[in-house]
Amino acid sequence: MLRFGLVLKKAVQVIITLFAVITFNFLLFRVLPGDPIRLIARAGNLSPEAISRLRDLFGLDKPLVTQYFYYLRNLFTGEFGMSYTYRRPVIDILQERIANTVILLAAATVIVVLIGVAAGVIAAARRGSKTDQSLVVTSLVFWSLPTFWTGLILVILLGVYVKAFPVSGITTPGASFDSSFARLLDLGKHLVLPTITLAIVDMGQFMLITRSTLVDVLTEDYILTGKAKGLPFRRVLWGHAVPNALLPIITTTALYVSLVIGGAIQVETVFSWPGMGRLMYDAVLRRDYPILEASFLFLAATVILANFLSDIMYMVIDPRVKEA
Amino acid sequence: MNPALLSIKDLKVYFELRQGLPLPWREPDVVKAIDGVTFDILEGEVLALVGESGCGKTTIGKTLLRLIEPKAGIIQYRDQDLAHLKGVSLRAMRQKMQLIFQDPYESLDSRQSVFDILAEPLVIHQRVTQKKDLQACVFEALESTGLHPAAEIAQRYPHHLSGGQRQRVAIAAAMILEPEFIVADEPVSMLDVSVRAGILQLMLALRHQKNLTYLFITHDLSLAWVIADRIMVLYLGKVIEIGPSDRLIHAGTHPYTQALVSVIPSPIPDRSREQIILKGETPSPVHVPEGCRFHPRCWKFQRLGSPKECLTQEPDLRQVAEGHLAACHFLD
Amino acid sequence: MSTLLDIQDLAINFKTRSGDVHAVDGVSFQLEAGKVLGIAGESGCGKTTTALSIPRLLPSNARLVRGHILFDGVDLMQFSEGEIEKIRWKQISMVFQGAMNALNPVKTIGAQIIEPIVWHEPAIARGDANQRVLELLERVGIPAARARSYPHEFSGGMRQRVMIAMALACRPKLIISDEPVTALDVMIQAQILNLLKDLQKQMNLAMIFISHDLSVIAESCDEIAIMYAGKLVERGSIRKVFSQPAHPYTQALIRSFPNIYGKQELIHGIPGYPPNLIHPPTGCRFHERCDRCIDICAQSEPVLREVGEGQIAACHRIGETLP
Amino acid sequence: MNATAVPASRPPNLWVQVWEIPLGRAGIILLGIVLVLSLVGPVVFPFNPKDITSTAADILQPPSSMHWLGTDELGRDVFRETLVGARLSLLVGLLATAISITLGSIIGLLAGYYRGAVGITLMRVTDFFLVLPLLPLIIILAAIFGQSFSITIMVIGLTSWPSTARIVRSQVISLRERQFIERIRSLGATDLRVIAVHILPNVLPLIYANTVLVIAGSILSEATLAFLGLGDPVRVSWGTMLHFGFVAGAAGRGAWWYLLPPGLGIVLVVLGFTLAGHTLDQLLNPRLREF
Repeated sequence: MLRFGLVLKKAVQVIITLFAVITFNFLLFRVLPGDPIRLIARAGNLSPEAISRLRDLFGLDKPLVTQYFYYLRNLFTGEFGMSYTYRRPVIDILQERIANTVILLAAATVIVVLIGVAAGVIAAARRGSKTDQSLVVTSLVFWSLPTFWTGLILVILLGVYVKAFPVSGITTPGASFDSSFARLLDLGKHLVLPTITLAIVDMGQFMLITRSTLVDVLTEDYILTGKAKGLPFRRVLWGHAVPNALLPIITTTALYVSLVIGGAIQVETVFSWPGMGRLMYDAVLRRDYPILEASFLFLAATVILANFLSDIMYMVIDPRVKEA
Repeated sequence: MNPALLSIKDLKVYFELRQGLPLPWREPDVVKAIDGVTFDILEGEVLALVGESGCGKTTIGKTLLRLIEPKAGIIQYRDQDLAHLKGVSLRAMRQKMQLIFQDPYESLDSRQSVFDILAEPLVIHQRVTQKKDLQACVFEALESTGLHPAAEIAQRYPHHLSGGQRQRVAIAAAMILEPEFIVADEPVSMLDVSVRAGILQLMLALRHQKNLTYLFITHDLSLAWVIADRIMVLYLGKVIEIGPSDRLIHAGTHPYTQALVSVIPSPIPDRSREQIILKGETPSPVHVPEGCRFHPRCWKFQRLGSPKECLTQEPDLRQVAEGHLAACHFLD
Repeated sequence: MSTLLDIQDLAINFKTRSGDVHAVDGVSFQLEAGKVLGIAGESGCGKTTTALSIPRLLPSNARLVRGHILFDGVDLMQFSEGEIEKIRWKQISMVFQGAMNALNPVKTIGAQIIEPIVWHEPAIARGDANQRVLELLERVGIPAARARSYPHEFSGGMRQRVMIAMALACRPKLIISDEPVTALDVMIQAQILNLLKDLQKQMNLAMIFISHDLSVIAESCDEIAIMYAGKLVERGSIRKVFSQPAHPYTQALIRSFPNIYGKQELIHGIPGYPPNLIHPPTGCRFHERCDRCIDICAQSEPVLREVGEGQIAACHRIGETLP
Repeated sequence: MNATAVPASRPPNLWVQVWEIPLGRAGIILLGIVLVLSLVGPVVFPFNPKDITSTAADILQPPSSMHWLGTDELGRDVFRETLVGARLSLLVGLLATAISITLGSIIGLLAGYYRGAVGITLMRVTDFFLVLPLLPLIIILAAIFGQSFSITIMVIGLTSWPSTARIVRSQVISLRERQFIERIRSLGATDLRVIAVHILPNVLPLIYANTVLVIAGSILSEATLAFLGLGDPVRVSWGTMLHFGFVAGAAGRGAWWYLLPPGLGIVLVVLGFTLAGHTLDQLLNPRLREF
């Protein structure tokens, strides 16, 4: 069912795209703003020895093409340079932060996909009803919310006035836990508000896409065939319509990864969640370019791989895929 | 017999199918849509091109109008070779040849009024410069295709018209440049049966008034029989039989033609007629069978005990009677 | 012979933005078990609406104005949704136009054929159901191994065979075929028509066969009903209606098809265009396009009258001697 | 259908159709209110950014008869600040959209119409920018090029075009396969004529709908950028208000009056555009239309 040639073709495209991103990133940080040394090894925080070591590592006194090959070599050895603010290798800092972001995004994604798709199916199945209309309006309102502001309002409502959940960080500072369960519970409490924020803002899109795809699918002839077979509507809906609507939903999920990364930056900023997003925010404020550069590359690669995965899933689910 | 308006010699149209990685050592699959056809279209005649879907009939029509690029062959139009025309001379030739499409819901721009649809060819070729003349031309074209009152119809948009009216507008737009040669690609198959006759009558009347030549593409042999002077039958990108229409229907010699004619449904029910039902379906034009391309489905081939010629040798068109040719090793 | 289906005075409207479309208005006919009835007419004449109304599959903007549909003596219009679901496919199945879309593109054809079997016969063993799917495929000329293929892997003609196998899955009493050979090439069309005819005889099925193509109906049905603008205008045996058509519309429609066994002349048409069914014409709905129209035709609606043995037609001028 | 009974007319104006649908009407009304407030508001209630107090008693004060929506971290009137902030948010949204839509439409038209090297190259470039995560990209560009009003506009405009280009491209690809385009080409029309007279008018409604949605997105992007500290520090927009509010710890101190008004402003404007855009989208996709 899965055609090897097609997967290979997609994989080649992904590799080309990755190289394009790497090159784009390289040029952006080296050619455009003028003095590369100012950006790569901004003086002030670093010792002269450290600067000259970076200069050698990135070949900063060599021509641009040579620099590019140095850059590629460094990437493959995991060398992203030094952070100005933390004075540590960027790769180490990223490694500490990634897990925290993944936890947050995973929690939010599960909620977004499950509730968003379910709401979309309900709305499409009762198209034109009061339920449908209120779901559509709710989704459009959710879609219009700025993520960071939603976070701020939740902080005020549930954090400050109600004091239901902690509003900052990933663990209670200075707390000691008797068991790993207590530690998990503490993490869970900290997760609630950031997750709700992300879920609210991104759920609308899923619901709307699911709904419009399904409304489209429900006009197809094979839906009539299903009804003619004597199947009750819910069987036609879940057995025939939803499997066909899944395909666009998978594509949406890949686009959603790009969106949710943007959301993570905002949410982590608001809730001081020590992940990649908060790292980027801090790096922006301090103009810590090595961190920004590496984070951007990492996030772009994540989105590209997510797209690749969705393409593969599409091929698995849709028997019709022949040509990419 | 009239002289030929178009002479087509060994015309080939191939399409490449691309799948997977474009690796240099991998030969792309080639669809041989038109695989070497030779025929004439005589001045003033209606030549019907019939065959099943995928036989290449629409491709021939569009290639003659240079909407599809031929891979090889000559398209001689009077004394010019259309296959190699370019630029200005091609644009000039386009005025002499027009296309009428199958689907009148699709072939008109829904954002243009009928007036704009009809005026556009004149504007493109700068035939008319005065606004008043433009209006006169458009109204005349509408009247001549039976769309009255012209002034009112001209203001309408296609969605205000019925299928038959739209097809009349499409015909008027094709006629407004006073062409000589028309390719009509299934012009009535999307229309309700009761309005088909009107469109066909209009096309035939215009043929006499304006001395037109038609290539009439259809899947319907019985329709070809009533409208065309000659019928040409295609199978998998090859001409397998060509001849005067009544002869072809009632005295067709190629086993494929005979089978097609035998299954034409008739509005006068007669269950005693014998049908020749071919097994299976037309093979893909990517993998054309060796020898005679029809042999895997040929009833005569089976009846004659699989003769070797059919397996190894592609039959050429041979004369059966005056103006009647067929490509089979075992003609009656 | 017993009457399997008895449609009485059926009238159906569609709600649209521009007003109610009177799609079917006062249609009645009967179908005996084991017989094939053809319904013919141009697009918009109400033939598909009539057919879909039998298993109550009309879209939600359709409204039954009046009428009864008696199937095996019981009125389907009185059934609840749950009751009608038990009738669908088990008793009345359908063959839709063979285009891609009537089959679900992401399910194998085997899965689609077995679906109604296990749904309507929950007691059946899985192995028996599978066995039946393979027999059905064999019966319509598809190798059993292809049960695991998807619809897009079949040609148009093969998909139509799948559709037919599916329609037979629950051994229904009535099959409604809506334009089953439209958009197929003549040779494939002949193959499918023969297959349908053979199966109908072998299994003694009753069938409603809808087509815009009179020639196809002439070749495959016992009786024919001709519809125009939501009205039944003529009904009778194939032989009678085609040899002595009584209604001017029937006559004109027959002349609209070329007949290679007759005279080689250009087909005749009908002047004008089918009417708008939001505001249907007064009197006889065909009078504006009829070459035999007289004053009364625009004023009063003709009723169906017997014109010959088992042949009825609705025209004011029946009985007059033809000029 | 009897053709003479139908009046000859173009299909009704798209905006009239949007107005006839409740959701669309709500969107247009919302936008009208915000537009009037942003234009008239600051004239009636002028805001002076330099009106800073140093007394702690005036900082982050809750609403009172003096300050209807309280004061900000510098003791300025939040109500007046919100009114004037609307102007910048709207302006950035509109100008960035102008860049984005122009670029996206042109690239989409060319990429869809020309199938050869031009089309493929443009398509690859579009797809490339489409997979880059938008917010990180905007952040990086703003961080590199600096913080100013015009850079914000450029950055948002130059990063948000790919979605428009892709939508336009796929529409053009399906259009150019349509028979009426083939018919026009067979008449001998030039590419320019085919694109300008036949393709463009047919994709224009789609571009309208997309424009409305892109404005909503641009306003959100501007607010987010400003919130993250990458806005123009000398001008007041809703985003910068929220930034300074956040940095000053307004949330932790429960100063809802400082965070609510600019945020609600954003939500209302974006919702207005989203409702209108969603309605347009529904109108243009006939399969989603209610009968």
